[in-house]
Amino acid sequence: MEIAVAAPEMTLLGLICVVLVADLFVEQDRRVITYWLALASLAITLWVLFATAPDVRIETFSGSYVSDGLSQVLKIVAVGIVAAAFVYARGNLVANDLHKGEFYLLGLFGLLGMMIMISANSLLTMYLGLETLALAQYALVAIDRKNVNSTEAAMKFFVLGAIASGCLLYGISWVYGATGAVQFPAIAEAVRTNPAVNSVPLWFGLAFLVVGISFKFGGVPFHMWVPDVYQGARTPVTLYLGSAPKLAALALTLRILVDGLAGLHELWADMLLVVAVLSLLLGNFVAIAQGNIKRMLAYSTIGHVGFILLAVFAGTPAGYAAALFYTLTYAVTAVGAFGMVILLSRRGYEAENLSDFKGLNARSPWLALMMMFFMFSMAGVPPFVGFFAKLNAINAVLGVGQTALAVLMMLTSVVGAYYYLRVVWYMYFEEPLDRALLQAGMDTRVLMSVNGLAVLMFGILPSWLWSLCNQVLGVS
Amino acid sequence: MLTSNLLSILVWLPIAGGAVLLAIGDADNAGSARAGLMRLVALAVSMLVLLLSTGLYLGFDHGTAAMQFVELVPWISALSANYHLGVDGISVPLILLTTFITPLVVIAGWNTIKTRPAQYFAAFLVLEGLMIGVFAALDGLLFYVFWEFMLVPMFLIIGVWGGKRRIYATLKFFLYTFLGSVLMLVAFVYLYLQTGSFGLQGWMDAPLDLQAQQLIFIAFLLAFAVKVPMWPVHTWLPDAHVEAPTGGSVILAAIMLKMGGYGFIRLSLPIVPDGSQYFSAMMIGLSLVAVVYIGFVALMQKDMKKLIAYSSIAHMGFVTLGFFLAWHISGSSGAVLGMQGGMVQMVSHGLISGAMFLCVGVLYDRVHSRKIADYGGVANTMPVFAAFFVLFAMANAGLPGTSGFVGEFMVILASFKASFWIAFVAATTLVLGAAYTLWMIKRVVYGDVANENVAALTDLNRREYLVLGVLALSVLLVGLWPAPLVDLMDPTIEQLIERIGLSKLG
Amino acid sequence: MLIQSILFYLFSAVLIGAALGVVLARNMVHSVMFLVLTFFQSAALWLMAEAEFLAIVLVLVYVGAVMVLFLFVIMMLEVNVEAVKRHLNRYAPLAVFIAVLMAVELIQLIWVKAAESGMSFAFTPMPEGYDNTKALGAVLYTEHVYAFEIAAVILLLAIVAAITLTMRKRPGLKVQDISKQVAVRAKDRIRIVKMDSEPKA
Amino acid sequence: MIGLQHYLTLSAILFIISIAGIVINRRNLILLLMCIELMLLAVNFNFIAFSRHLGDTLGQVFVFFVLTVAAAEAAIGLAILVVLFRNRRSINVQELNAMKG
Amino acid sequence: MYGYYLIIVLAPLAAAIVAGLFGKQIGRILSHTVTIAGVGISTALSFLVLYNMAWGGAPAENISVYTWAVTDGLRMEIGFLVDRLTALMMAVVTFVSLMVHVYTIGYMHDDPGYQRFFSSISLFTFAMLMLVMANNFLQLFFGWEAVGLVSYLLIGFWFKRESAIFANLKAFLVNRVGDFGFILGIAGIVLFTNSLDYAEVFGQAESIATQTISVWPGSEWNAMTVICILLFIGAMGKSAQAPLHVWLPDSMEGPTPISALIHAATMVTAGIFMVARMSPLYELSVPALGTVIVIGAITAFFMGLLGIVQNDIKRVVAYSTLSQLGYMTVALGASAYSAAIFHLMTHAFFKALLFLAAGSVIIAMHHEQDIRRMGGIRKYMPITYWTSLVGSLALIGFPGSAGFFSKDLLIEAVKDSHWAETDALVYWIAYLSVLLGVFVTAFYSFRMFFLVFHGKERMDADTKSHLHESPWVVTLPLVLLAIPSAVIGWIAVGPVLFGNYFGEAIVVDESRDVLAHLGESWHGSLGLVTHALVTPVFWLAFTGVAGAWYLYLQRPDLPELLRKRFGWLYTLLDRKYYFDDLWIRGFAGGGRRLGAFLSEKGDQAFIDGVLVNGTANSVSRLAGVMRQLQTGYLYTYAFAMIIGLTVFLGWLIWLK
Repeated sequence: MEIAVAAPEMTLLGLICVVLVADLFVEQDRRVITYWLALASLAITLWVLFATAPDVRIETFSGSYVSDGLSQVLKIVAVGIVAAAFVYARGNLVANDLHKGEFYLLGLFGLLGMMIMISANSLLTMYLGLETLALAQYALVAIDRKNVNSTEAAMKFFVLGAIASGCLLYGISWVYGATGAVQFPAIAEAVRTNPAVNSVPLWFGLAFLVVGISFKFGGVPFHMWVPDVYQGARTPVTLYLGSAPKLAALALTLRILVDGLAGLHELWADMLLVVAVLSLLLGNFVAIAQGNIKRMLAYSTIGHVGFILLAVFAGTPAGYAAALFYTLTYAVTAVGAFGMVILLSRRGYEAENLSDFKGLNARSPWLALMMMFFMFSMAGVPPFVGFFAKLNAINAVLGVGQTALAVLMMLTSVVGAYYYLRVVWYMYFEEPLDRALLQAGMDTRVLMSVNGLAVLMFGILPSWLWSLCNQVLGVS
Repeated sequence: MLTSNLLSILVWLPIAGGAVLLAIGDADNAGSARAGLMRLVALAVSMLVLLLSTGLYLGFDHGTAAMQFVELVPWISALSANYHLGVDGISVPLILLTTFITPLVVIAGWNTIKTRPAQYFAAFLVLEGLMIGVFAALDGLLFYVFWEFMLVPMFLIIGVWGGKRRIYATLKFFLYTFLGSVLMLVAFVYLYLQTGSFGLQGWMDAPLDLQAQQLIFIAFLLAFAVKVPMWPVHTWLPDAHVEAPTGGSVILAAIMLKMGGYGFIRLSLPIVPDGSQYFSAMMIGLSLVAVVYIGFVALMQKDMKKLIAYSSIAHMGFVTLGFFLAWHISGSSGAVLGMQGGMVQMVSHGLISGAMFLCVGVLYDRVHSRKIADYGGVANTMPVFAAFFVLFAMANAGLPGTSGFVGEFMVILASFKASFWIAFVAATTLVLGAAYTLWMIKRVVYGDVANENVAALTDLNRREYLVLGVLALSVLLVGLWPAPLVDLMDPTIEQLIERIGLSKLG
Repeated sequence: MLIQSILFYLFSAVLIGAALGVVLARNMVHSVMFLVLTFFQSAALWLMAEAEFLAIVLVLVYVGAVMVLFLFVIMMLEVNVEAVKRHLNRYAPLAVFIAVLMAVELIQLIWVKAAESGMSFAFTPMPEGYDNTKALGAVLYTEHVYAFEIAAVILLLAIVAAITLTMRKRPGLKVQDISKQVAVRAKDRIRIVKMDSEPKA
Repeated sequence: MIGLQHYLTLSAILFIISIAGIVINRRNLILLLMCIELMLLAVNFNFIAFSRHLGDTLGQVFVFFVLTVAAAEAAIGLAILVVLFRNRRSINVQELNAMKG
Repeated sequence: MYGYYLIIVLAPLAAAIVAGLFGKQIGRILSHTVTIAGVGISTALSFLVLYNMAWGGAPAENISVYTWAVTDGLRMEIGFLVDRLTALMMAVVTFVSLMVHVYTIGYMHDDPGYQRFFSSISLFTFAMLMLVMANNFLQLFFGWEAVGLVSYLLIGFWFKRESAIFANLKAFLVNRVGDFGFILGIAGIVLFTNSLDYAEVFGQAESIATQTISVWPGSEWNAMTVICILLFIGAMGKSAQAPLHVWLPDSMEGPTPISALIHAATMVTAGIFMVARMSPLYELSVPALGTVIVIGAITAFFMGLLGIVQNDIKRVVAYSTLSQLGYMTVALGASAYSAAIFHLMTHAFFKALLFLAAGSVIIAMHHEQDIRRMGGIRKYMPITYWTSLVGSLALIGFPGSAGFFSKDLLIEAVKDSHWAETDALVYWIAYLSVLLGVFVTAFYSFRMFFLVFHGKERMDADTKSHLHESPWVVTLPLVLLAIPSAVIGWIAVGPVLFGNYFGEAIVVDESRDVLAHLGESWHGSLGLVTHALVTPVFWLAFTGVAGAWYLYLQRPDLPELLRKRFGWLYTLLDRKYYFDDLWIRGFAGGGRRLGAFLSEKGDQAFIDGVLVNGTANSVSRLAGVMRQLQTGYLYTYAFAMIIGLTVFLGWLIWLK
């Protein structure tokens, strides 16, 4: 058994314990130490990830753990995004007396959960990773204990999340019952070799699994938690929830549906189609009616999930690569956009409304420019990276002859453009409501610039990333 | 070195200049020394681009239809998309038009932009680079990137520096055009899947069945018709024009509308010739509706910019009419004439509409009103301006000797070859165009001094004089001697006509 | 065999009744008690399925710990435990309909579709000397060590999370901080201000 | 003969009762948590039944972990409940609608 | 001669540019010096060209100046075709223009727009020369529109006057209606010949005549007829033929010199010139000629009638111009192109003279133009009086005057032109119209003459005290124009009409060559004058003059009585047959109403309101409805998930 393959997870777990213990001895006014420790942990994990990067697909722990190109890419990006989230979050947390070590701890636990999911090779590890992530998320949402909305959001998130994992488990039990296996290769093998397995009991299991997957992504009609949780959670938490876990959700999708149940493509494609189309429509339409930026971004996320799921729906390696590309770039963009929401907040004032963006250009032209990049990227305007994400998704969908679907995708993205434009409009066309200087540290400003320019640069030169996505998913 | 990368320089130099302006100039105050420097930088960059673009004209081989100044660098290998630039006879005039108009716009905005001048000039420089990019792109994806990104600076220009209803106007502009072009993207991807690359040349050579061609044509049509704009998807234009700052209106009318025409001639016609043929009667019909319907609508506008905007729609009707006549001319000649007419009309309309908007801008800067009723007797206090305005109005009405005549003349000649009635309806522009333009002139320029605002007007300053003078000279030059322009485009258009004559179905 | 069947049906009936009781009971403490009953019935049924270890764990962990926790919380929160008149929402009829629909679907799956697909339904007879606990123990720390470790992480996480959320210092609590008291110095407590003896004219 | 189908049916009924309990309840958050426990119980029934049916221990291992996770989940759920109660002095489901639309 | 032609054309242009752009800097005197010099050079060289052509026997020249554009096998060029027709026109244009230039020094003396005016009339001269010297349709159209432009600018010269800027817009738009036909005609020519060059087109004329155009499905029209009628629509606009005549009387809002130059002598005759130039085409279409003659006859008679009720001195002359243009058109329709051109020439002289004389009176009257407030000016302004008399006599065709020769022969030609048996009636009507027109012309001309120069002095005392003859710059052109008005007929009638002066320039089908027919009985100018006394023309003119004398000098009370007696007729004439109402209220008003309808109902209400904003509103309304789904209640959320799950399961179990 090659335990060393799981070195990133093990390193991270060890470091979590270090941070956990260290945090106990850090006084409140020195809490920044925990922050730096957390970032250091992430850096070390990242280094380990690079150092142990395998050339080939390796399974270990009796086949419950897998390391391949996909897992490497997703983990590296996830670590980076969590780090970015921490950097963006700190100032706001300090300002709101929420700067507790637990935030970073729970964030790291969540990251561990994501990494477990990303490398899961069996339904069991997948479930456990998912729960790790979910439990950390529930706690994070409720971390501002005195905030009515936060706790309400946490409660809703918890109940719905538990239902979803209940459904997932119920599905797993049926898959297990039908195939006798829980490891993805074994499931795929069973489906392939025994035609009798590919029948209604397995299908039922699949349906429950799709429900679980859709919930994790936030696809309609399993999306109901998304707006309330995004809105209710403190913005740093929303930032965390809205970015990296999507990578894990993608891993969940690809591992289960592609690694395990590729033989049932026709079935799950149809189910994903329904979820994706509903997501596209509902997400983009309802986002228009929102005045709270976090809620708006929540609905916009739902819209983007429609795109991702449709890329998966295509069922081709190019489609999976497109979904990967989309998810990666979306996560990077989302972290920047939420980061900007954080930057606008001050002590005792949470910038939550769209109108808080009014006149940002007059207050800080550079940050406004970065936010504009994020917004246009999400709207799918070239040359920002979001455009290429959409392009690849459409490419995948058209590649399987679904012209009408591609047209629908584009039309809903026009609807979506409206609310992104509204942010730009507020930033550039309106006078500021208050002219207070933005309280952003140099670290956040630099990171924001890097983040924004990355959104632009990966748009102008998407070739490297796109090739990478193709490569890890085996597109020739 | 310079010639082999000339197109890239033309595309990226203004964009880089814009980026520099954005980076170093956040001076909010138009009167500061820093803002003055910004203006100089903007002017220098745009003039340099103009200068370099003359190299494009001088180095261009007029005798061939082949692509020249070609640059080909792999861009996204996984999608077979390349950074592929090149120009032929139909892109060169439009690029020159772009490089010509931009410095004028910079000069025109010299003192009139009070808020955030650096961003204003940066937006125009970026826009210039993108527009040149559209005209030079030979790769579908690259084309689309330029095409779509162009919306962003214009969105900001209208939204930030526009009039009262600017937000409505700019959102309408953006969403309208965005809606139009997203379907084009679907068509692009479809073509990519058919041919395995994004190269325009490959798309032109690819065999496509009629249904595919029809669908692609419709997708293209939405994108280009909105941009042109054709009736009935034109209503964004009057609003955008009215609310845009003068420079924005000028660029919008002079160059951005040309994107639509360029799209038809660069993409629709050669890639889906049979689809184009299938819809050509409809296109001609819509073009004629634009000429007549919009002519009447323009007549009744109370706002000068709106009137000119409507007149733009009517004039662009001639462009599309000229392009789509080709399939309805049975004789040996005429198709080239119509298409030439359309192209000349594009260039000419670029000059004239730009000049008209600048004229309105001159008035607006002084009185802060675009309403026709707020003026009257401007000629009393601004005789020089009045002379220019009347000249451009005449050009707008298609007076021979001005550029406005050339294209209309050619298109009418060609349309008579197609059908008497097409020519008949098209020729009504002689009356309608004169009616709405000169009626406006009568109410604005002529008459006794209408109010104290008009009485207080001062005539053109040297900057305005320069801008309008240069435009007047070019309008007259093209009108009196269009041969250089026509010769430039002729081989390309002939080749295009030959190409669209060959069905892709067989 | 017959006895097994009778017992199965008996336990099942009580189980379902108790589960319904959980949902429908108007008093929350009753609900908890019904849930405890449910778990007991389940444990019995699991025993019948020869999952002895899990049956015991269920009783120990759930009845012994989790349900106590529930009761604890109910008591701690001082929620009005009196019966509430109507606690069903207006979707209830529709929800019941959907539930019945789903039941029909599942029953049809189990009794019709699964049979059609050629699935056999017999329990595999266990080999002689089969020890459920031993069998589990054999794989838990070998084959499933990774999962086991993750489970450990989850428990740690649960501890951290629960403490994060619920541990609080009551604002009114009066405690002494000895180290602070010791570290105190005179100038922290009194300030000597120089003043003129009388205001200058 | 009591077999797989009986256990599966029982599990299905439990599953449905728990779901129905969640949907129709409008008063009490604690009840929701209990229904979730019920739902996991249903899942466990399935696993045990299949494990017995297939004659391997995998299903039971699964149940083992599910029980572990469920306990952790219950702890966190109750913690959130407590925090929520402190803020609102209520655990009424129907009052939990500060955010909507 | 190429260099000469270029100088002839460019000298006025250069002068116009100098005076126009730098008028402020160089001042008034230099401005008029430059422009007069420019036009003077043109005039001198034009006469040289005319001399070379007419007497020197120089051949016609067809020169290309530069290629405007070539595409699709169609050469579009700028070039000169100078033959005897052109030479004659050049001489007339430059001469009248020169006279007007000189005259303007006096007339516009006090006007602040002095330089602008000189620049404009020089520019006009350039444009008119381009028009007449064109060797192709493109340049013809260029000149055609350019003169229209200058006309527009000059009618609106006093742009503060509402009436002036109304008139210039009207003039331009009505002209544009004509141009609409004209450009279609040109397009038709290109359709059949793929050429714009006169020589090439005329060379292929026969082949055009054999082809047809499908105007609407099922009706094939002869191509030549369609083209000629379309071209003639252009001529109707420019030469103010009914019903496109409405702009000309209003154009009198412009300063008098340009009324003389543009709206009497030159520009308005462009249409006549054009048809004459196109004689090789018109000769191939009898229906087109029929159309021409009918329109001409209507214009000649009915527009003349309107002159009777006008009280504005310039408008009377303007209506007379309309009527005379009708005469020329009738001649064209009768294939008597030479007669038309000859009348064009004499008319240019005497009508310019009459306008300038009227202008002279207007100056003296301090810009009073109402003839009812004049009278007895003869003794104050002798030179003006005598030159006016010459002009008026020429206009009515007094035997021996220039107008006599041109008009008398024109009428003769029409009388003889009933060659097309089928349409004979048309030609008889035309003949009758021009014949009665003679009476009308004489009547209104002398009505005005008597009212202005004779009879009681009806002006107010102040004006009267300032009445005096105009300065020499005004009277000199009068005299110089009076001379040809009096004598040019004697000299020119023989060679121009019967001496095959035009040669190749004008083509007439032998079967209809009425002038050749008339030429058979031609016995020299003197013979014609002596013969005049026995023609109805003379007696009709005599009756007209006598009637005017009786009504306005002997019994000034009678006109008022007649007006009351024939009120309906007076109203009809006073309202100009309601043509103005048709154009302004009917077409212009209708266009505006249609525009308003399309703008408000079509664009704003339907496309923008229903389609665009309607879509946007439905999207946002839909968004509002859809957000209701997010109720905020946990059980709803759970329920949504369960429903989704149930649907999946149901689909799998029942539909798969």
